[in-house]
Amino acid sequence: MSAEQDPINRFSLSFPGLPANVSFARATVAAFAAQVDQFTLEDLEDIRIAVSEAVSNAVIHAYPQSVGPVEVEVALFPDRLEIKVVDHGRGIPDVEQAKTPTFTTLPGERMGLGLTFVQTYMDEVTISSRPGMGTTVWMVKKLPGTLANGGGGIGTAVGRPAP
Amino acid sequence: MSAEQDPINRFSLSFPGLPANVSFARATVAAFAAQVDQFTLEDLEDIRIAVSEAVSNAVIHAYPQSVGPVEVEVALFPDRLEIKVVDHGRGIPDVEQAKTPTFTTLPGERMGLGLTFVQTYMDEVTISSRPGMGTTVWMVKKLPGTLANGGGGIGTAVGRPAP
Amino acid sequence: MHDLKDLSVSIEGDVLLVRLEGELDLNTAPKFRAAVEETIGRRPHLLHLVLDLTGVTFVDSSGLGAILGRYRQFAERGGRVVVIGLQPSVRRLFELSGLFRVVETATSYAEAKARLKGGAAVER
Amino acid sequence: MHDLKDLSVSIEGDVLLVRLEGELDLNTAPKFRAAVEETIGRRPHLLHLVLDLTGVTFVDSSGLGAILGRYRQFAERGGRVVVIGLQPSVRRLFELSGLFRVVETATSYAEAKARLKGGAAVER
Ligand SMILES: Nc1ncnc2c1ncn2[C@@H]1O[C@H](COP(=O)(O)OP(=O)(O)O)[C@@H](O)[C@H]1O
Ligand SMILES: Nc1ncnc2c1ncn2[C@@H]1O[C@H](COP(=O)(O)OP(=O)(O)O)[C@@H](O)[C@H]1O
Repeated sequence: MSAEQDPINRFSLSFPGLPANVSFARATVAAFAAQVDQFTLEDLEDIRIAVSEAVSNAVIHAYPQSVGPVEVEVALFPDRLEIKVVDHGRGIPDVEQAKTPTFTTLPGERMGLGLTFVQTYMDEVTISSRPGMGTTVWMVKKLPGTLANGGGGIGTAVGRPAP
Repeated sequence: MSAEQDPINRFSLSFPGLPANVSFARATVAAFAAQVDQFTLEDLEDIRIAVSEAVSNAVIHAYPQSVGPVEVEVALFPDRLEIKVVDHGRGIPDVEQAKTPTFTTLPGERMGLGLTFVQTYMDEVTISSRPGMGTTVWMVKKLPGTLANGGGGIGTAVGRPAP
Repeated sequence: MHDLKDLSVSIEGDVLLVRLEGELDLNTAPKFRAAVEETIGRRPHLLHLVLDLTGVTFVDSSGLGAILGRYRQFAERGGRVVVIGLQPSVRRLFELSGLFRVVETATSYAEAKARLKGGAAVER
Repeated sequence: MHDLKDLSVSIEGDVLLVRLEGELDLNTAPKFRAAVEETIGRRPHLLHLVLDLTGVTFVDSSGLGAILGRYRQFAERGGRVVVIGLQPSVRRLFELSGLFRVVETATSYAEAKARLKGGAAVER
């Protein structure tokens, strides 16, 4: 991964985990991502869904009894858009289990598909969590048509000149 | 001013002062402000212009030779939307002079109307600046039809129960 | 953030028609749920739900969950749920989630009603 | 942030017609300026500018400054600037800034050309 280069552009957003802020968060990330000409409307839709799922999880799972802070950090690189959704809530005891389709700890009307959608719609996803400390969902959407898209591994990154 | 109550909702946004982020910033604030049913389309347009001017100033005046960080903080109260645009740049030596219509230190194609528009389109504006330390433009748009609109002073705030 | 711009409910025989406009997510799903529950609560004759999503531009897993929840409610009464007006991006999500295994689709309200009158559930 | 969605330039006699679409601000004003300068640079016969803002949904003081800058450029050549298609929110800003003191308006391109052919500047 070419994580050490400087991003072309970036932003960070923080807000209280209120249900009304889920649409605000996805609209903000989509407005930022729209600066990337290479993204298709479907890419933007994928990003909207992934952000919506990760932020919804922070709102309902991370802070089940209260309204806690949620942070969204987005960085645009020449070959990819990186999005991080961070909470400081309850944490996930077993991340592998949480990622399983239909697994949910809140049966009712939750489908257990949020993290599945995140993984389906984004190109790379890493979820790190510490019980009692919070959760970070880190996800990447590659820019269509860039060298690194479709499998350029570490070799590609090393070979790329700094911007 | 009823500044001590907790906001109903809020966000803070930070980004590098690139020209492309001016539209991103005003779109984000407008998306947040749109949750307020009482705001008319004209109110939202006023907010968009004021944010655009304050962020543009941070981009071109605060960091004339570089790209520095810009922060936008927005808080929604029952009677008003407060917006703060903060930079850590050059600062303004004489704020009163800067607020004068047509005053500009960058003649070329600047009209010297940015801070004039901010004052025209928002209900309250306070600009604080320290040369070499940065500038904060604090502005308020009152919600139409709220008690405090049109002059409810400290009495109104004291009389209001906590949310 | 007016993400559910409109929600309208109408009744025709044993069919409840709900039209949504805007976005169906964590914030708006409870409004959809409450509107349906309020309407069917004292109307045990309402057997089927037709859900018109023509004006819905965004759905995520919280929105799907609310639709599945309504399916369960109507299934308990022995009824069915038909969705009309699926936008391509929403259709994609329905497919991915497997919601089509329980929720039927039709191209119009007339077709939805004809199906429900016919009484035959689609092949699963 | 595709805030200037389109910019098209056409020439008819001594009139340059520029059509903008999107938002005219700090980020996009330089593109507008560059397009005009590139076009008129080697065409000293271009005397007047008609600026079609029908598709422009947002202008701020940076955008106004870019329009005023073009006015100065054409005034230097002895020409004029006519703006058409002003949306209400943009008109409000023109009024507030006093830009109407130098920039004329017309309701269509035809009217703008007729005015410029007539040769008489509006009363100031
Ligand atoms: N940010 C988070 N904080 C705490 N727990 C989480 C978080 N995100 C997900 N989880 C846990 O992972 C489970 C699966 O999440 P997900 O796939 O999004 O489905 P759902 O939200 O429908 O439960 C959740 O039920 C919850 O227990
Ligand atoms: N954030 C800022 N940092 C430093 N100087 C500023 C800032 N904002 C405004 N100024 C100063 O105030 C002047 C007037 O600002 P304004 O009314 O917005 O007009 P303009 O941007 O067209 O110059 C600017 O020319 C600049 O000298």
